[in-house]
Amino acid sequence: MRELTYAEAVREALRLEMRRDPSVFILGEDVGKFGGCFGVTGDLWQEFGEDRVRDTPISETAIIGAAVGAAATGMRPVPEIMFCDFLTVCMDQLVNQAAKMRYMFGGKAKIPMVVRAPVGGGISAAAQHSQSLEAWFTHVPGLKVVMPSTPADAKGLLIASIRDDNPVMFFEHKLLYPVKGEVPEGEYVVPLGKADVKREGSDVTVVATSLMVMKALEAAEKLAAEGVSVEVVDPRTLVPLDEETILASVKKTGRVVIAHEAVTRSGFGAEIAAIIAEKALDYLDAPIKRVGAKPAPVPFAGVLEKYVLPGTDDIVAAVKEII
Amino acid sequence: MRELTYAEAVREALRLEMRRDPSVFILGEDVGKFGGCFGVTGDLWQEFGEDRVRDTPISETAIIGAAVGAAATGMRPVPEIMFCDFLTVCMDQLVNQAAKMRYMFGGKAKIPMVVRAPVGGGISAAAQHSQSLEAWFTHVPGLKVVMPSTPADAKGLLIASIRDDNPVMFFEHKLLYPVKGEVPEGEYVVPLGKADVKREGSDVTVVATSLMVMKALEAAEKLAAEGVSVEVVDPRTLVPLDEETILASVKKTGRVVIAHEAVTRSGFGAEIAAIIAEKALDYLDAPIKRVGAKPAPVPFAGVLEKYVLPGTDDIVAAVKEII
Amino acid sequence: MEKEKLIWMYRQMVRIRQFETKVSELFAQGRIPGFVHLYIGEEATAVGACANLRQDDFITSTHRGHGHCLAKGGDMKLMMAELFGKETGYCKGKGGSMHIADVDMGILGANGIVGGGLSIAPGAGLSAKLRGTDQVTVCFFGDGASNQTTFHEGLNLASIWKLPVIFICENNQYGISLHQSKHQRIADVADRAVAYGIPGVVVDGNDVMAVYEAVAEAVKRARAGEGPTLIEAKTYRWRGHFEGDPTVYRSEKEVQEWKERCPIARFKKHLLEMGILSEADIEKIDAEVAEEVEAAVRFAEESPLPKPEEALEDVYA
Amino acid sequence: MEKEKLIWMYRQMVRIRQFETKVSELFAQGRIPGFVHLYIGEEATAVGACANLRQDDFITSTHRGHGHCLAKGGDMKLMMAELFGKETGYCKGKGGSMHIADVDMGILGANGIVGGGLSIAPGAGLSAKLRGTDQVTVCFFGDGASNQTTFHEGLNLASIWKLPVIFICENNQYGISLHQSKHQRIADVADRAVAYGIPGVVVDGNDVMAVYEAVAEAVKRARAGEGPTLIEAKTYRWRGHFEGDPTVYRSEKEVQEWKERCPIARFKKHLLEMGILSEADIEKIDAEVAEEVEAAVRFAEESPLPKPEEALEDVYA
Ligand SMILES: Cc1ncc(C[n+]2csc(CCOP(=O)(O)OP(=O)(O)O)c2C)c(N)n1
Ligand SMILES: Cc1ncc(C[n+]2csc(CCOP(=O)(O)OP(=O)(O)O)c2C)c(N)n1
Ligand SMILES: [Mg+2]
Ligand SMILES: [Mg+2]
Repeated sequence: MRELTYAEAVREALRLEMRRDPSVFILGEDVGKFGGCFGVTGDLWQEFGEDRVRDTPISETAIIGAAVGAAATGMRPVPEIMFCDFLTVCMDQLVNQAAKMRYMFGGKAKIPMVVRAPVGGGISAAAQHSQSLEAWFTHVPGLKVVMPSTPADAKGLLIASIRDDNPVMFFEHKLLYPVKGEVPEGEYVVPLGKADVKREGSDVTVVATSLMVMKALEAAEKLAAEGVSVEVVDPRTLVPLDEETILASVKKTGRVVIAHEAVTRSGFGAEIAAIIAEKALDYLDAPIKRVGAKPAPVPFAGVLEKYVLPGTDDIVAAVKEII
Repeated sequence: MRELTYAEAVREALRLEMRRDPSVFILGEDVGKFGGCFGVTGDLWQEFGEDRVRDTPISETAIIGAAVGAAATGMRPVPEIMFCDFLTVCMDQLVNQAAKMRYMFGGKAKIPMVVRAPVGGGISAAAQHSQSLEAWFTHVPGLKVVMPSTPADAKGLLIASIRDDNPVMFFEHKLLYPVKGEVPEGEYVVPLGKADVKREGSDVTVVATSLMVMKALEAAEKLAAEGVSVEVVDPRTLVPLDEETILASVKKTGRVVIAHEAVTRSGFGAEIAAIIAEKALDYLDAPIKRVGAKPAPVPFAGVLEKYVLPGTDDIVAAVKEII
Repeated sequence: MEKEKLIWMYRQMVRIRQFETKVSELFAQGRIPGFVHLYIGEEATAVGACANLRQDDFITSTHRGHGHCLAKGGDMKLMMAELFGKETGYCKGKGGSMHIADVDMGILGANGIVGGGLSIAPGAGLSAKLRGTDQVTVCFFGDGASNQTTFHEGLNLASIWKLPVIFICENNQYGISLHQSKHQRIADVADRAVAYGIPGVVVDGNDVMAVYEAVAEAVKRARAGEGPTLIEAKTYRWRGHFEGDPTVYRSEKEVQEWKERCPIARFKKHLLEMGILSEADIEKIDAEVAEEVEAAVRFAEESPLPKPEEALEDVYA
Repeated sequence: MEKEKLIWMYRQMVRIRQFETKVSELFAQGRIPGFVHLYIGEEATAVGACANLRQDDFITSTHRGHGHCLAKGGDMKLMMAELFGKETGYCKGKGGSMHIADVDMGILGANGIVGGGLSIAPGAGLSAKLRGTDQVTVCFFGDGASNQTTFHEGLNLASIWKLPVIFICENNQYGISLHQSKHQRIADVADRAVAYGIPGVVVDGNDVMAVYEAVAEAVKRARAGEGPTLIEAKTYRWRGHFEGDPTVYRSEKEVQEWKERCPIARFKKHLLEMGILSEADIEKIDAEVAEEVEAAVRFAEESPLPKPEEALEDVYA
């Protein structure tokens, strides 16, 4: 199969859906001729023009507000927020408007929109450009939350998200953008709410999201060399969450490490741990371990950033603690 | 001891600290002559004048921004946000500015400010005026998060928060405002980071926050009548969290229910469950249960609201499931 | 203007007044829960504005939204049932006063967040533009809301993209307890239009014809693709900010002065003078509306409560 | 103005230019990580503004903050070390270019959030007012930032409370790739002062004396308790938005035209003509500054990296 980078896969999904459905359009800062801060929208502006690949002022509140208003009146906007850190500037539009309108109106509206935003550190961009804030949105009924870890998932999940009639938060990882992988051509839909077992194993389950899936696979490789068989489960969508696949894996292995790049405290790993501790406690042969960012903002200097953010070795170490 | 309502206790703490320290001041919407939307600031405007009890425009971004700027330059602002739901409008000021300034500047600033905001439902105020969003802030290194459940704690913790050199999110529950309790006179400080065992028991631990502490105590009373001995632990501050007291209780009882009013999914209960599942797994005799709001925005009609929000009976039921 | 339209306008104002007077009573009796913000005294603004709109045009409303909803064609029965928290209400009891909406009628919802509509309205305008229709969107908001983040970003966006949005500031001089003079240093919110290079117009918000004409002009511009207008309607709320507000922040005298400028009395006089309505016609309208309100209350009272489990429906499509 | 001050101003501009030219080289060599936004071409604005300030006055800065920091008295060595991510840097390597701060010098930080400073600056102003000092706060921000939420709420707050804040919009005509004409429908950001009832002034941001004078006036007003001023300095950034930006959105011709209006060359000419500096003096200053920059690089290079575990310090006080 032909290979695409993760960024190209996202762009392909956007292109296909925009060709297919005239109500789909993009808006955001520098998404037009500039092609997006991380180059994701690329040449879409050339194909679809400035009406449908719409450069906005630096006004996140207005971007998401406009998306909500457009979605409520028949369009399918796909706003891009340049860094997920800037979602702080439009939380009201996301949480009190987009997420709740349908419900508050007694089911008499739909808000089909997909907010794309990159998460993550690793490029010395410091505390205001390196966060992973997905957990906040999983706490908000009415929003769906998607976090692809591979180019193929990025394409398939984005198409599914755009076709979904709800507001979807779609988090891409900056460090994944250049990563290549096989991606099916044409229409390729990965349904929301289906986890993917990225590697099968029998001794311990690692539930990982986004970039940490890659790191978990690396860790699994290392551990395999030491005779430890690791199963890597990628939930892919946090809301809706495929509890079944996660629980089945944990019941099989009896041990679990949960890994995400977000700050460990109150990250989505806590939710997964809590679900396991309620629904599969009897199957556990060891404490539930979490691997995430240490309790600090993301620092600038590489040596500090590396210390704060979780990596392959942290996953290896966590697995070793419980086997 | 004399009794005060929770609202009066908050006001007393504000009054004492404002008398003691001229750098303490209040700002917010209708906090002046009007006395605050829930009457909490009351007559402080009469005593301290409009400079120190400062009415603001309906500009949450500016309110918190002004607090950050004032705190960084020698003041101790205590902004009030009328409903915690409106924190969505000033997340950037809280999360990217207040929480991170000290760290980003290499420790060369301090931001002593306390953001007071009421949480919770129960008054048919519907989806945009009834949330409990504390979990978001516990995910943000640099912020402290406080949630008093009694008038005495409200006073003691608020004084401690105002004296703290960090940004503190101080969440009060609307339904607690009229609740009375004994409150020590004069200087009374409850240190941040100390949980309180509100009732001792031996069969099961209920870790509860804010209004749910009252409900947990009611549940404990009911269960006592059925011969079940419930220990109620109130963390009081979520960040810093007194893990020790929680773990000690769980190790003693072997069973735990975690109760908060926020949506269960990704609420702070998940974090507490995850900590227990990592650090006290071997002591658990039953699955960890969580009691929280069901996965929906808070609806308007009483009958619906009651269904979505957790109550005493939900705690009783959860306890019964694991004993 | 045609006679029918004038009479329609008068009737709408009376409907809002009577509906809300009843809501106020019901609230005092404890039969309506939650927060209720009444529009009494401001009727001319909603009616004068919405008299320019087609059913497929949009409005965004505020926490003080009953008037907008009725004027845009909302159903009084469904509104009242919603205020009662009944299954038959506009939102099946999930929304209440602050979230009444009727998307089919172009009513994109009341909003509990001050300034909420100011970010959404440009989106509805953008949608019309992208879909190639000539629908317009009217965005109602208060003087207090004109200091919110959304005002600035919303007007800027609408102005650069020439969106068909009419921004109507209902300047009733207070944001809860804070007088305008303490929340902004300008006398006319309309002056802020300069910041976006769009027209700004001040109008007497208690004069339904004046509002009608200012909005007519703005709607014409919007439909012609000439972009947004900011209209400021000077008016006053007779009741407290919410029902139960002791209104310590204003004088009885001030309230009385504004009551003397009642938009309904004024328009009635005009219609009587013009011979468009007779005293008898007026009485008939009043009586018909009174009956409509009673019917709405009966409908609400007789409707069933939602079933608790329904609380978990409608979260996702 | 005294001769010393003029020379100081010239030297500051040269310091900024040379510092950043070096940073640009170091970035290209991969010796400085992260995002770097250079101020080259805009030096007159920071210097003209800060020439009015005392050490105990405050500034809030932006992502493009090196110029502000140097002009307000920041230490070049500590800045360079911070850019290198070293232990000895202003922020111990925790902040980098976007977060350099020196609270003791009144530098309340660069800011990675566009418009971030616009909400903080009024707070510093309020603090001065409450503490009864006559300190002023200068808030730098871009044309793009003038469309942010914080611009509106910040200016409104400062205006109603008459806070001693000088808002300086550095209009370099682009927010990343978007030209001003596409992000707002007005030509002069200063026109937005009308919305807050405060003075709005346009000034040539490449003319350090013009900036100085406009800010002097605003500072006088602010210290006298007369409230904020909005000053717009028209200028241009020579480099891409960040180092590495291919700048597809503007023409080489446009860049050249602006380079011809170099603020340093212009001021140099002025000083030479006035006989305040000779060619020899100029060369001496250039050489001294070059040495200062080299020393800063050496300092940065020779400084140790922070220890990994220190990453968990400084989160709380
Ligand atoms: C973001 C936000 N802040 C504060 C409130 C609380 N609040 C509700 S209505 C109101 C006053 C609004 O004033 P204005 O915009 O003038 O409208 P009016 O009530 O006068 O019609 C306030 C402060 C809110 N609902 N949302
Ligand atoms: C809230 C927010 N949105 C977007 C960005 C990304 N960003 C960084 S700088 C910039 C452009 C800022 O333009 P302007 O304010 O004109 O300043 P300039 O870069 O031209 O100096 C953008 C969009 C950001 N850092 N913060
Ligand atoms: Mg008002
Ligand atoms: Mg710019």
